[in-house]
Amino acid sequence: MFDGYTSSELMSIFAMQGFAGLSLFSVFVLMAMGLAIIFGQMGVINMAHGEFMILGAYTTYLTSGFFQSYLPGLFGGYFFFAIILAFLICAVLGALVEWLMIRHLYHRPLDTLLATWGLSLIMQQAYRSIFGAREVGVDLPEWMMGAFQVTDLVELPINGLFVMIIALSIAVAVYLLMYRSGWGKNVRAVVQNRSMAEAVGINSAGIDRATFALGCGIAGIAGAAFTMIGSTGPSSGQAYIVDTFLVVVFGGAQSLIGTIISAFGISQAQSTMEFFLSGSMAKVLTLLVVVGILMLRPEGLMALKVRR
Amino acid sequence: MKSSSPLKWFGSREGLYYLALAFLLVVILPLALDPFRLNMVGKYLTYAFVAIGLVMCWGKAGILSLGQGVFFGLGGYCMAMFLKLEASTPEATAIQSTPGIPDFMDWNQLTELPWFWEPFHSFSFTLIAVIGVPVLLAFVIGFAMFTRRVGGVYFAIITQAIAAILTILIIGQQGYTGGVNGITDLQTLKGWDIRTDEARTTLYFVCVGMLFLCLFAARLVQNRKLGRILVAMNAQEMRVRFSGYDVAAFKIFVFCLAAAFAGIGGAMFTLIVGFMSPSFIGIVASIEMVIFCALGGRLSILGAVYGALLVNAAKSGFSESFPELWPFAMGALFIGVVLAFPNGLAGLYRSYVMPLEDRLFKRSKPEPKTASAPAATKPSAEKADDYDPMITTYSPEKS
Amino acid sequence: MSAAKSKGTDFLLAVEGLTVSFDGFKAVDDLSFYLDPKEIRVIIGPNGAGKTTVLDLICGKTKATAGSIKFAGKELTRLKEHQIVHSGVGRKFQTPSVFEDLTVFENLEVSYPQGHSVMGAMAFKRDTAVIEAVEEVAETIFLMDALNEPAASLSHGQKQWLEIGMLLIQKPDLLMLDEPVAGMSVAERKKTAELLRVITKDHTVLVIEHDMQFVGDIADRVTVMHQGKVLSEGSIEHVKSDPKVIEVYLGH
Amino acid sequence: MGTTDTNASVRSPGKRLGFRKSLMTLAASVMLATSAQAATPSTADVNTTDLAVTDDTVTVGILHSITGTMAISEIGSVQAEKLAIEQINESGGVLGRQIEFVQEDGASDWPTFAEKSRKLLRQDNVAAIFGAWTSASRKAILPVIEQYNGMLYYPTFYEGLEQSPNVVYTGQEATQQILAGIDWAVKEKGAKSFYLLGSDYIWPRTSNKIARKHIDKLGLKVVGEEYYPLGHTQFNSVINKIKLKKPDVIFASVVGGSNVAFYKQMKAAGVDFTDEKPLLLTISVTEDEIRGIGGDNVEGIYASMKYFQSLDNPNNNEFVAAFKETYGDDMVIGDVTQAAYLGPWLWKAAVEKAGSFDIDKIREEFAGIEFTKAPEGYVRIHENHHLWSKTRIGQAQVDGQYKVVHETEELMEPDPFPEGYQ
Repeated sequence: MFDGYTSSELMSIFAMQGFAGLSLFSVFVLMAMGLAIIFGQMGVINMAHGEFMILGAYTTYLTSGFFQSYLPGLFGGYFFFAIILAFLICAVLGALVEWLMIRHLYHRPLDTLLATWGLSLIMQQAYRSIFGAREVGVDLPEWMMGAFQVTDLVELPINGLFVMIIALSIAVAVYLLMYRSGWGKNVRAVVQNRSMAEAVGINSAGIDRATFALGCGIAGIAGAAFTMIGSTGPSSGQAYIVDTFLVVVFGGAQSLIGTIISAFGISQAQSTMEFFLSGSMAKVLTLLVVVGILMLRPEGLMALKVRR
Repeated sequence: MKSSSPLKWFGSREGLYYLALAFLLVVILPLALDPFRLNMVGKYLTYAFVAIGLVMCWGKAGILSLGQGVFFGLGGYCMAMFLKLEASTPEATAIQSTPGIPDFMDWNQLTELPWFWEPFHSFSFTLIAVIGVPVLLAFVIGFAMFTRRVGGVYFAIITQAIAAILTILIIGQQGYTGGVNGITDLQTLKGWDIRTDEARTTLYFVCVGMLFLCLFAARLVQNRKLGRILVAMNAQEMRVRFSGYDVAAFKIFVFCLAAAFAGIGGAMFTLIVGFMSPSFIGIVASIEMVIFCALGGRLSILGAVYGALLVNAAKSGFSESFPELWPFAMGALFIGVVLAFPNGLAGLYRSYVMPLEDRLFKRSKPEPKTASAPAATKPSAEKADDYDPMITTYSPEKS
Repeated sequence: MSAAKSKGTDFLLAVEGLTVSFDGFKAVDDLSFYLDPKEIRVIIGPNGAGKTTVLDLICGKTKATAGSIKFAGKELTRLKEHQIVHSGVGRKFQTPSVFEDLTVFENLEVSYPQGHSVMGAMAFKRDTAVIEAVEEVAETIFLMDALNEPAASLSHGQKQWLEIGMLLIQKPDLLMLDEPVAGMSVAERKKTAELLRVITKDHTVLVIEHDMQFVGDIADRVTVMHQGKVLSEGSIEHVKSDPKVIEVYLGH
Repeated sequence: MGTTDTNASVRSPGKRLGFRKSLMTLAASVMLATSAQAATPSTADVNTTDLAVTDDTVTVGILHSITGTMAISEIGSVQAEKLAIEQINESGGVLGRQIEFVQEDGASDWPTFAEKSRKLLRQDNVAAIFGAWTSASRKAILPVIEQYNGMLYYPTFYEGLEQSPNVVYTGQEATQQILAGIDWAVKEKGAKSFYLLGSDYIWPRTSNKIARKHIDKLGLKVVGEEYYPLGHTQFNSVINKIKLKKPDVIFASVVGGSNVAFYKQMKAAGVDFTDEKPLLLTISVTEDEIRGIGGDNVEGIYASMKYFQSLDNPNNNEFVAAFKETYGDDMVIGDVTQAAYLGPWLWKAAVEKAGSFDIDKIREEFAGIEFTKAPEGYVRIHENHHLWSKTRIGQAQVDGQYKVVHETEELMEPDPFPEGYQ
């Protein structure tokens, strides 16, 4: 399968594929972070996660439109504004959903799965009615276009790098929030022993809402980032949901580090295989491997052994 | 649960419910609907097979599979492969560069039938495969997951991933599978044209027949100790394990049972609709199948049938009158059924309609029965509506 | 413990060098003790001493990191839970775990040692043998009149008894009871003690209990656990007077 | 007659004849419009197969996806078909009968298409069905429409390998699009090496197969062939391969949402299509798709199709004006939309030539039926039920329109079962 490539070409192949893998990796991280928080910390399966993401994308789309028509001068910087907006809108909606729906279902994880699936159907159709069924094109400021020429073969697309930066900063932020902040301590307290946490005066209901909102907010940021590399349409979100769930489960639901590691592993594996196999087969193989490993090691990569 | 006298059973409340369904499917609908609509009902019923399986697997044993479409599809494809081979006689496919093989293979430069198609020349093999292939896969998955105590959400997600894999695979390997278009243009079953109205009506009744076979199979399991263990497992897995049961074995069994039902449903689907395509295997299709079961009432096998009928009828109805509303309705259905009435129609029926029946028919509480073994296990009127888990009354030896 | 003993042949249960650790923390640490047939042994010890974990290890709920558990000469550490049950070990959990939506009769019936394979459960019929067995046990656990009640409607104490009954009907050689009288009324405690005495006529019993009064009533011998190890072992008087024990446990 | 009637006759006599004919039909219809049923033949004569034909109306069916993932693509076709029907009615209808239509929703679900087509034929007895978009939906309808002997007018450019007596294919089959496109790239742009890229289903695979065969014939080389699952959104790998192989032409048949990701990522990877290194030639991106992708992402790519909205001829200007008047100025019209518009007109022409609505009588007459008012110019039905049509090459502009840079002199002969291409 290496035939037809010179060694130097192979070098740059792996360099470029490595990078391709990295951008896939950042996509996974962006999606998985929010999911990992919600699923890992609260045991809630949010099938509408993809739709929250697309909400963020549409927010970005509207913001760019707004800047183009009213503040063309600032267009270059609209994106940062859009990210914040996307986060806020999704977080608020998330909190609302938690209050109306999720909180009634904490003891029935499988049912949250169905309910959020229903939610995703509704959100999709809402997008279709509001923005039309066709994907919307989001214009990017010029400076995000183009790529750094490294060698004649190896080029690093700027927006790819940008997405990567967003992904990593979010990962770091989440890590700090979860493991270095008082709030994070409360969250983990609630995860480990709800009643005890309540006993020591932690408002577990509030924690739940905040956690869910945070997860959705991050999905929103993911959506904003995706407008640069992906498509923004009513059903674009669903394309990612299965992969992302696998990433989270594969990483070992409880551990954010695990999520990142598995995101990295899966994305690199897939992009490398994509180069030598057809896109479809690469995808099938990746999924098969992941499922296979999960069958052998259900607890995922980084699960902690707890005294049951 | 072979009741001492079947007639007596038909007299029981549960028996009446089965008769009512049979009456609806065998008499009312065929009289009320033209062949075209009846055929559509037939199509809905094929989903009921999956729903029944989900009642056993999810409702009773608490194993939620989001990949039932996989088994439905496998069953369907097995049947479709047989029909396709029958349709692609050398005469019929004379214009192809390789006559005698399915048209889509010819388009994809295949010059001979792939090995795994060969056995599907035989009808008896096909019939076995329709159940065997799904069950085999279910066993492999079940064995791998359940012996390692994977369950709940994890199981759901993995089954979902498997659905995704199979879909991509089938679409990608279109030379062997017909790709996105699926296996189409199926005409005859052993020389019998399945496209005529007569054939379609016949197939409808065959489908109803099969459905009742599955219903009774499910009912048998549910009313035996086996069924009790399944429910008990769902509530108190630990206790069941330490009562000396190999929990994994029971889970594998019920998962395979559901797969078998789904496979039969898929095969009937192929016969009734006239083709099979990957869009019934995918994640969306699989999750919709869950809602059929959830709406009917995740604990009621009869409810599952009504659930499948209603959701699909509603879907067609909506998409004919106001299409864009359907997704909203469907979404609301998912949320409502989970939040508002988790026991679905069966639950509502039980809590609102049955009391009325009680007043109408003056059904008193179960009249004590003699403790001769069969009588003791015979369902009392109390549990008869088949929804309730399994309260069997016992009455002391003294007569 | 002499080598002769440690073969475990003359014991019903021989636990030796049993160790389990969760992420480095040794919940049970090189624990050894032996049960004679028909003995009632009570394990006591402060919270977190690893009492419940010992039961978990014996019944297979938790897998041991090291050590051996010989039951009637059979090594249990390699067996699956249901195999352990079939070899004659019954375990009752701390919080009563009965099948709430089954009747008392069905609860006992489900535990009846027959039709435990999938096909067996399919073929299982409620014949007179079953009914008699159930009635017999129901008699012993004072639930004869409640046979048709759904378990959900039982009192806390009755649920505890029912669960014990579910073990009895399996005719195990060893019963392991985790705090059988926890949350029981005084009257219920008395009845339970009485129940245990009946049981021990033809069973070996391993009990975890806090209530020293109750322990005094039933125990042949007492094992005191502390930080995953055996702190002291012997008659109730012996352990009561053991300074180590007083130090860590009875002292406060 | 269809076969004897070759390209030769297209320009001179054939065309004039066609012209006169269409003038006559127009005149006729005007008369009909004015002096109502006078000239109308009796229903008994024109409808011996109890179709839904009355003395002053005839019912047809429209069957596309209004919901689901395909709605986005099919909506244009629905609009075009309704527009055509409306215009025909204004000009007096068909055989003096006003067209009424029953619209059904295929809901992007193939069995539904089969169901609904059965309903249209069995319950509504429609005289014609205008509909289907994806190959899958057409394949689902096919057995039904053949069983009940209906007639489907199918608008989408597709993979060929089909020729049903009950379907009229108003879009191009693969060879018409591809051969012209590749020949152009070779002649005008001196292309020597090609990279074939598509979504993973039958149309791209078949198309690329045909392309590959043709490229081999020309003694040029294919340096890569690649397929991605429908809805795939990560194209960095293939972009890398393309950079590595440095093909002269990327021959793309990516569809749906994948398109958006693909072109965005190409652009982001520093590929500027306007400088044509490599040149991108697509057969799947119509003006409709560009709306989703964004003009600046596709600026400079070439498309090989039979119709572009920017075509400058009186027919098209009229058509575009009418379309925008009916559906709003922001409407864009793609290849398929135009092909859908042809359906009702071709049916009308056939019916009037046959003097009957009966499917079998119409089928007799198809070969040689012309439509001179076609927005794309002149089209004629080949006896294989496909259309003779010209193929154009357009270059995408930043405003989302195509600038027509080339068109075949002669009508391309439709060839659904191309010799040596299977």
